[in-house]
Amino acid sequence: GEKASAPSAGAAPPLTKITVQTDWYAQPEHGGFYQALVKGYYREVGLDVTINQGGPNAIPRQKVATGAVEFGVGRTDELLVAAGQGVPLVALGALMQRDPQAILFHKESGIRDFKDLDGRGLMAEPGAVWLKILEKKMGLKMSTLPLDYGLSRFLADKKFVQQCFITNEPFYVRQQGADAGTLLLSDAGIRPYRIWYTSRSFLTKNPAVARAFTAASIRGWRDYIEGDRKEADALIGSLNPKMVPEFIAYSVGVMREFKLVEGDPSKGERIGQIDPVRLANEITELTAIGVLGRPVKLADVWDETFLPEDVRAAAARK
Amino acid sequence: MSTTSQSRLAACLLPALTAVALIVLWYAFKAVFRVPSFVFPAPHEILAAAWDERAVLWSAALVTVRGALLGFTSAVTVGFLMAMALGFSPRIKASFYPLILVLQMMPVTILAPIFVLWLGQGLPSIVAITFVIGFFPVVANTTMGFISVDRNLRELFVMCSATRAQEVRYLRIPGAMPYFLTGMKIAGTLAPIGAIVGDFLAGSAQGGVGGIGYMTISYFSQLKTPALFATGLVACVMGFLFVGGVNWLHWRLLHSWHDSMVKKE
Amino acid sequence: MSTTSQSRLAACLLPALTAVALIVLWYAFKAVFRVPSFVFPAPHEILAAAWDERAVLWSAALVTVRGALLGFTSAVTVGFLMAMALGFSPRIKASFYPLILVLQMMPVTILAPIFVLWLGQGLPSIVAITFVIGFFPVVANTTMGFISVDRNLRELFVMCSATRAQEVRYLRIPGAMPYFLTGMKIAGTLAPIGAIVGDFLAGSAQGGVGGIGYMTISYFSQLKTPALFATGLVACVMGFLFVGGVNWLHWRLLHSWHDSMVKKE
Amino acid sequence: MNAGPIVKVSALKKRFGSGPLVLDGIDLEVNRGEFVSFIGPSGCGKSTLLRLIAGLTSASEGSITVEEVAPEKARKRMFFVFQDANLIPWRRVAENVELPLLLRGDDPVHRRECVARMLEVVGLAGAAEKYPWQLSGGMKMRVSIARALSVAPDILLLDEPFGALDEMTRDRLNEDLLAIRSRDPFTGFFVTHSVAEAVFLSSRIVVLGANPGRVTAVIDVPFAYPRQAELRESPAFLRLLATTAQALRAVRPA
Amino acid sequence: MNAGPIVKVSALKKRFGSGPLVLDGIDLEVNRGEFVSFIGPSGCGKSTLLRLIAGLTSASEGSITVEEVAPEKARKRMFFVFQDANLIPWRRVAENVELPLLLRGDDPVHRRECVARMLEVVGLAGAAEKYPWQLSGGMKMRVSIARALSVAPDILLLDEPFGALDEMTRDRLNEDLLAIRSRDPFTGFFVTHSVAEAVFLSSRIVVLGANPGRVTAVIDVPFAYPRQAELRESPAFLRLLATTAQALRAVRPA
Ligand SMILES: Nc1ncnc2c1ncn2[C@@H]1O[C@H](COP(=O)(O)OP(=O)(O)OP(=O)(O)O)[C@@H](O)[C@H]1O
Ligand SMILES: Nc1ncnc2c1ncn2[C@@H]1O[C@H](COP(=O)(O)OP(=O)(O)OP(=O)(O)O)[C@@H](O)[C@H]1O
Ligand SMILES: [Mg+2]
Ligand SMILES: [Mg+2]
Repeated sequence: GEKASAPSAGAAPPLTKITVQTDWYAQPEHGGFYQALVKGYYREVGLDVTINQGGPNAIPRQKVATGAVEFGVGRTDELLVAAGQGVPLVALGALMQRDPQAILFHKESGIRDFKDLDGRGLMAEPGAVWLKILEKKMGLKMSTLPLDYGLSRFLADKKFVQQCFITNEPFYVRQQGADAGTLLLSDAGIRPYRIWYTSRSFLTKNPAVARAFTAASIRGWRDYIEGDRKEADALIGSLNPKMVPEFIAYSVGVMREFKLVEGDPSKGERIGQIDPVRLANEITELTAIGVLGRPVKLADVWDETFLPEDVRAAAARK
Repeated sequence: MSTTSQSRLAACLLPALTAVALIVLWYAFKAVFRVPSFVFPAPHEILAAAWDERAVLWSAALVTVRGALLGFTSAVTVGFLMAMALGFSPRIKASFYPLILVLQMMPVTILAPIFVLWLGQGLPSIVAITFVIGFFPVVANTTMGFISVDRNLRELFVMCSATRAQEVRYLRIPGAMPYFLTGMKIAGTLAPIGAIVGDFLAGSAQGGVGGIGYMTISYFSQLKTPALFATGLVACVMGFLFVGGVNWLHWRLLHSWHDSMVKKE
Repeated sequence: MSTTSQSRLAACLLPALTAVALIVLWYAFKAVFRVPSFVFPAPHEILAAAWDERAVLWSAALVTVRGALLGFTSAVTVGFLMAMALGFSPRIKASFYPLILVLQMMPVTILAPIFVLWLGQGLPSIVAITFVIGFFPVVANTTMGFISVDRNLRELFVMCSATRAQEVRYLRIPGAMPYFLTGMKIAGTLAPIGAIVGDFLAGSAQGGVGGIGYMTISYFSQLKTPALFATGLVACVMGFLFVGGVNWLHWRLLHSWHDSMVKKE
Repeated sequence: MNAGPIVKVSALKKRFGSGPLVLDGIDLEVNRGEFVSFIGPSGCGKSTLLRLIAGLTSASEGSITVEEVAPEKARKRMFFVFQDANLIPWRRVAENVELPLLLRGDDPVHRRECVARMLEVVGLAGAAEKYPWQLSGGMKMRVSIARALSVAPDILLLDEPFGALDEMTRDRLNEDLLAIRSRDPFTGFFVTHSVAEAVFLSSRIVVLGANPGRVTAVIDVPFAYPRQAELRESPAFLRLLATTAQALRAVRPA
Repeated sequence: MNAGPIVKVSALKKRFGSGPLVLDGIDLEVNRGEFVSFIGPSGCGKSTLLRLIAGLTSASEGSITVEEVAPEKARKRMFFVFQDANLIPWRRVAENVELPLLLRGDDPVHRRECVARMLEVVGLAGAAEKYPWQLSGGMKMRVSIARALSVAPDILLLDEPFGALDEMTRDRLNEDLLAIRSRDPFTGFFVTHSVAEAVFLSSRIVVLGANPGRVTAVIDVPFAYPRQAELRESPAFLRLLATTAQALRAVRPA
C-alpha cells in the first residue's frame, strides 16, 4: 500500500516499525492517524508508523489476522462478525463514537424516516450488518442493489436510495443541485464504533506497542478535530487527489457538526473511548439477528486496559 | 478397441488423479504454511459450507445461470452474426471492427451504469454485461475463421458463381467452425463470470439473497470464506456445464471431418 | 496499384466515417432523450475532461500500462507454454485442462483477496489478476491450433522420425500460429481491462496517483462522469496499442503463407 | 450467340507480383465446340493460362475475352476441374458433387439424379457417403470430375484431371468424356501430360514452352468426332502422336 | 545386416474401422536392393499398402516386418514420397527439402549442399526461395521428391511421385532416380499408373486387383541395372510392357 511515513529525524532510539491498514483511500475520516503521523506523535512514543491506504479490496481484517499488518481500521460490527467466524481480533480504541454511515435519498421521494424505506430498492454493500438489522429488527422489506461506489444513478433517478457517508456523498450531489436528505444510521439505533484493532496474538506479544499506538492515535484525533489540520490534510490530499480542500472542509465540518469523533460528552462519550456496555449491547443485538457464526464474548474482542486512564475513567464516570 | 477403452478410462481417471493430488497438496500447503481457513479454507470446509448454504446458493445459482445463459446465447449469436458481417466485406470490417474493439475495451464498470439506466436494474442489465464480456472472443475467433478459408475452395465457389451469401453459408461458416467453437468455448467460460460481475454491478437482492455475485460480496464482507469459495465452486460447475455443452457441439460438428477430431488410422 | 492505394484509403477513411456517424448519433441521442451529462457525457465534454485531467490520467495510465503489459506478457507466455504442454500429450491434457478451466472460471472477486494477501496490494496482485483474465483465451486457442494440425503433415513428421519436441517446434507451433495470434488478440483487448479491474480490486494508489482503475472509482464517486469516460478513452487507447502490436505480429508471421493474409492473384 | 471465337486471347502477358514473366505473348482464338489441349513442361504456365481464361487471376498485359466479355462476366458458362481435387472436407462425396447444382438453384430431385448419374460415370457410386479424407488420390480426382460434369457447362476447363488415374480408368473416362460431349456439347480446355490423351481428345493441341511460357507449336487434330476407342490403334493416330511428342520434346524444359 | 527379406508381408488384411476389406491376404517378400512397383486400378489399396509398410497405419490381420522388426521400429531407414506433395506451407522450398535433414540433426553445411544438389536434380534450383503456394502442381511434387532423395534412405516408398509431371521431365527423373540408386542403393517401393515407368524402373512389378485389393500377378523384370534411356526402345522392353499392360487389363476396375 501507499507508505505515508514521517521524515526520519536524527539518531533517536530505534523505532518499532508498524503498519496500519485503513479501510479506504486517504480521507478526513482517517484524519487522526495522519495527524499523529505528521505531528510526530507516533515517533514520540517510539513507533515508526506506515499508513496503508485502503480501497475496495483492502481486507484489513484478514491482513491483521494473518499478521501482514499490525493494526487495522474498521467498525465494531465487522470485528464481531470476524470473531463469530473464529478470527481473533481485539478492538483497541474508537476513532468515531458515531458512525457516519447514512442513507441518502432525494427529498422529493417522500422519505422522512427509516420506515419509509419499506418496499424500496436500496443500493448498499451486500451482507452489511446494518442492512440485516434494518431488515430483521425493523422489519423493513427492501431489495438491495450492490454498491457501485458511484452517484450517477442516484442523480438520474429521484426515487433512488443508497448508502452513503454523511461526510461524503451529500457534498457531491448537492454540488449538482440535488435536494438530498440523509438518515444517519445511528439514529435508528445502529451504533457501531469506528475503531482500530489488532490481533490477539500481536497484543499478547506486544502490549506496549498497542498501548503506545492507541495513546498516540487518540492524541492525533483530538488534535485533528480541535487543532491545526493543515499538514495532515495536505498529506491526505497528496495521497488521494480527490481530497481537495473544499471537500475536506466539508467533511470535517460534518464530523464536527454531528460530533462523530468525540460523541456526546453529556453521555460521557469522548475521543477514543469504547464503552463496554454499549459493545455488549451490540453483541447481544448481532447475536439476535444471527450474524455471528458462533457465540462471542465481550472479552474476545475488547480489552479496556489498552485505553489511556483518562479515557477509561470518562466511560466509567457515565 | 482395447486402446479406445483404455484411453477413455485415462480421460476419466487422469483428471481425478490430478484432483486428488491437488487436494493433498492443498491440505499440505495449509498445514505447512498454517494458512487460516478465513483466508483459504480446506476442501472439506468448502463442501460443508456449500451444504449449509445450499438453499441460498441454489436460488442464487438459478438467478445467475439465467443471466449467464441469456448472456452467453446473445454473445454467441450476436458475435457470430457480427463476425459474418465483418467477414462479408472488408469495408464493413474496416468500418466496424474498431468500434467493436472500443466496446470490448471499455471497462465494464463504466458501461454498467449506462446499462442500468437504459435497461433497469436486474436481468436485462446483467445479460448486457455478460454479453459485453463474452462476445469479443466469439467475434475475434469467428472473424479469423472466416478470413482463413482455404483459397482454393474460395476459387471453387467463384467458379460456381456463388453469391456472397452462398459463399458465406456453404463455405465460410462451416470452414470457420473450428475457430467459432474455440471462441464459443472461451465465451462459455466467461459467461458465468460475466453474469457474476453483472450481478455485482447491476443485480439486486431480496431479503439478503441475490445472485452468485451478490452472495460473493455478502459472504466476503461477513468473512464467511468457506461459503465464499463455495460460490466459486458453483461458478465452476456452471462453467463446466457451458464448456461441456460447447465440447459436445464441437464433437457433433467436427468429428466427421476436422483434423482436430478425426483419428488417423 | 491503384486498387491497393484505394483500399488503403478506404481502410483509413471508413472507420473515420463510422466514428463521425457515431458521434452525430451520440449527440442526437443525448438531445432527444435528454440524457444528462453525469450519466452519459457528450464527446466534447469527455475530451475536455481528458485534457483537464491530463496530468493525472497520464500518470494513472503509466501505472496501469505497466500492470497490463506485465500481465499480458505473462498471460501470453504462460498460456502458450501451457497449451504446448497440453498439446504435447493427451494425458497431460486430460490431467490439467480441467484445472485450467477451474482457474479460469473462478470469479476474480474470489481470487483477488487471496492475491492481495499473498502478493500484497499493488503491482504483483494487479499483474496476477490481469494474467488470470487473459491467459485462458491464449490457452484455448493455442491448444485448438495444436490439435488441428494437418494430419498429412503429422505423417510426414512421423516418417522423419521426428522427436515429440521436434514435432512441437517445427510443426505444431508454426501451425498453431493463426490460432495463437487470435488468442493473443483477445488477451490483448483483455489486458487493459484486467489491469483496471486489478487496480480496482488490488491497487494501492501509489504516490497519490493510482492506476486507471483507482481513477475510475475516484471520478465515479465524485460524479465527474466526463472524466470517468475519459478513463475509458485511455483504456481504449491502451487496448488499441496492444491489438496493434498483435496485428503487426500477425502480419509478420503469417503474411508470407497463411490464407488469412496471402492475397490471391 | 454470335459466330466469333468463344475465347480470344491476345498478346497476353502474366507475371505474379513483381516476379518474372510466367506467360509471354500468348495469342489464341478458340471457336465454339473446339477441344483444345495444352501440353508443356511442368511449371510452364498451363494452369495459369487456364486460370486466366476462367478469370481466377488477371492478365498483366494483353487481353482475354470469353464470349466477347471479360472472363469474370462469363463465369456462369464455365466450370473448372482444378489440378488438385479441391473437395470440401466437411461435405460427403455426393454432397461435394451436388454443390455447384445447389448453388445455382437446381431442384433437389434433379440434383439427386444428376449426382447419382455422374458418380456412376466415374465409378464411385459406392463411395457417395464417404468423406474426402477417406478417399484415395484417384478417387478424389474422380469426384472432382463428376462435379464438373454434373454442371454441364458451355466451357469446361480441365487441369490434368486424369493424372492420378490408372490407364484403364483413364481411357474409359476419356471415352466417357467424348460421349458426354457429343450429347451435351461444350468447348473444352484441357491440360495433360499424356500426349496420347491429348491427341485422342482434342481438336487442337497447343504446345507451350517454358521460361517464359509461350506457344511453341499448334497442332490440329483432324479426326472427326465421335471418336471411338479403336482410333488409338489407327496408324494416323500413332503418326500424329509421334509428331506431337516431337513438338513437345523440342521444348526446353523449365 | 542379415540376408533375409528386408520387407516381409504375410496374410495381410486391412480394413478401415468397420468398413469393407481394403486389402485381403497380401503376401510379399522383398529383398534388399529390389525395386518393386505396384500397379492397379484407382482405389485398389496401393497407397494403403505403402502406408502399411511405412507403419503409418496398422494391419487388421496378418503381419508386416521390415528388417524383421515392426515397421514403426524401422522407420529411420525409410522415407516416403506422399501421393500429394505434403509440403509445409510456412517453409520455403529449400526449407521444405531441408526439413528431414534438420530433424535428424545433420550439420548445416551438409544440409545446404544436399538441398542445393537435390533441387538441381529436380530442376528447381531457381525456385528455392518460393513458398509452396507459389508453385505449380508439378513443381510441388518435385520438391517432395527432392526432399525424399536428400534423405538417402535404405528403403524409399514412392506413391505416384511422377504423376503430375510431363513426359520429358518424368523420363529424366526416372533416369536420375536409377542413377542415384546406383550410387546410393536403396530398396524401392513404387506406385505408378504408368506401365512403362514401372517396367523401366522395377526389378519386380506387383499387379493389384480391386475390391478387395489383392495380388493378381507378379511380373519379374529381368533387365540388369544400370538401365539407360535406350532400354525404352528395346524390343524386350516393349514386349514386357505389353505383358504387363495385359496383366493390368485383366484386373476388374474398382
Ligand atoms: N483413412 C481411410 N478411411 C477409410 N477408408 C480409407 C481410408 N484411406 C483409404 N481408404 C479406402 O481404402 C481404399 C484404398 O485406398 P488407397 O488410397 O490405398 O487406394 P490407391 O490404390 O492408392 O488408389 P489411387 O490410385 O487412387 O491413389 C479406398 O477405397 C479408400 O476409400
Ligand atoms: N500464385 C502464384 N504466385 C507466384 N508465382 C506463381 C503463382 N502461381 C504460379 N506461379 C508460378 O508460375 C509458373 C507457372 O505455374 P503453373 O501452375 O501455371 O504451371 P503449370 O504449367 O500448370 O505446371 P504443372 O504442369 O507443374 O502444373 C510457375 O513458375 C510458378 O512458380
Ligand atoms: Mg498446373
Ligand atoms: Mg493412392
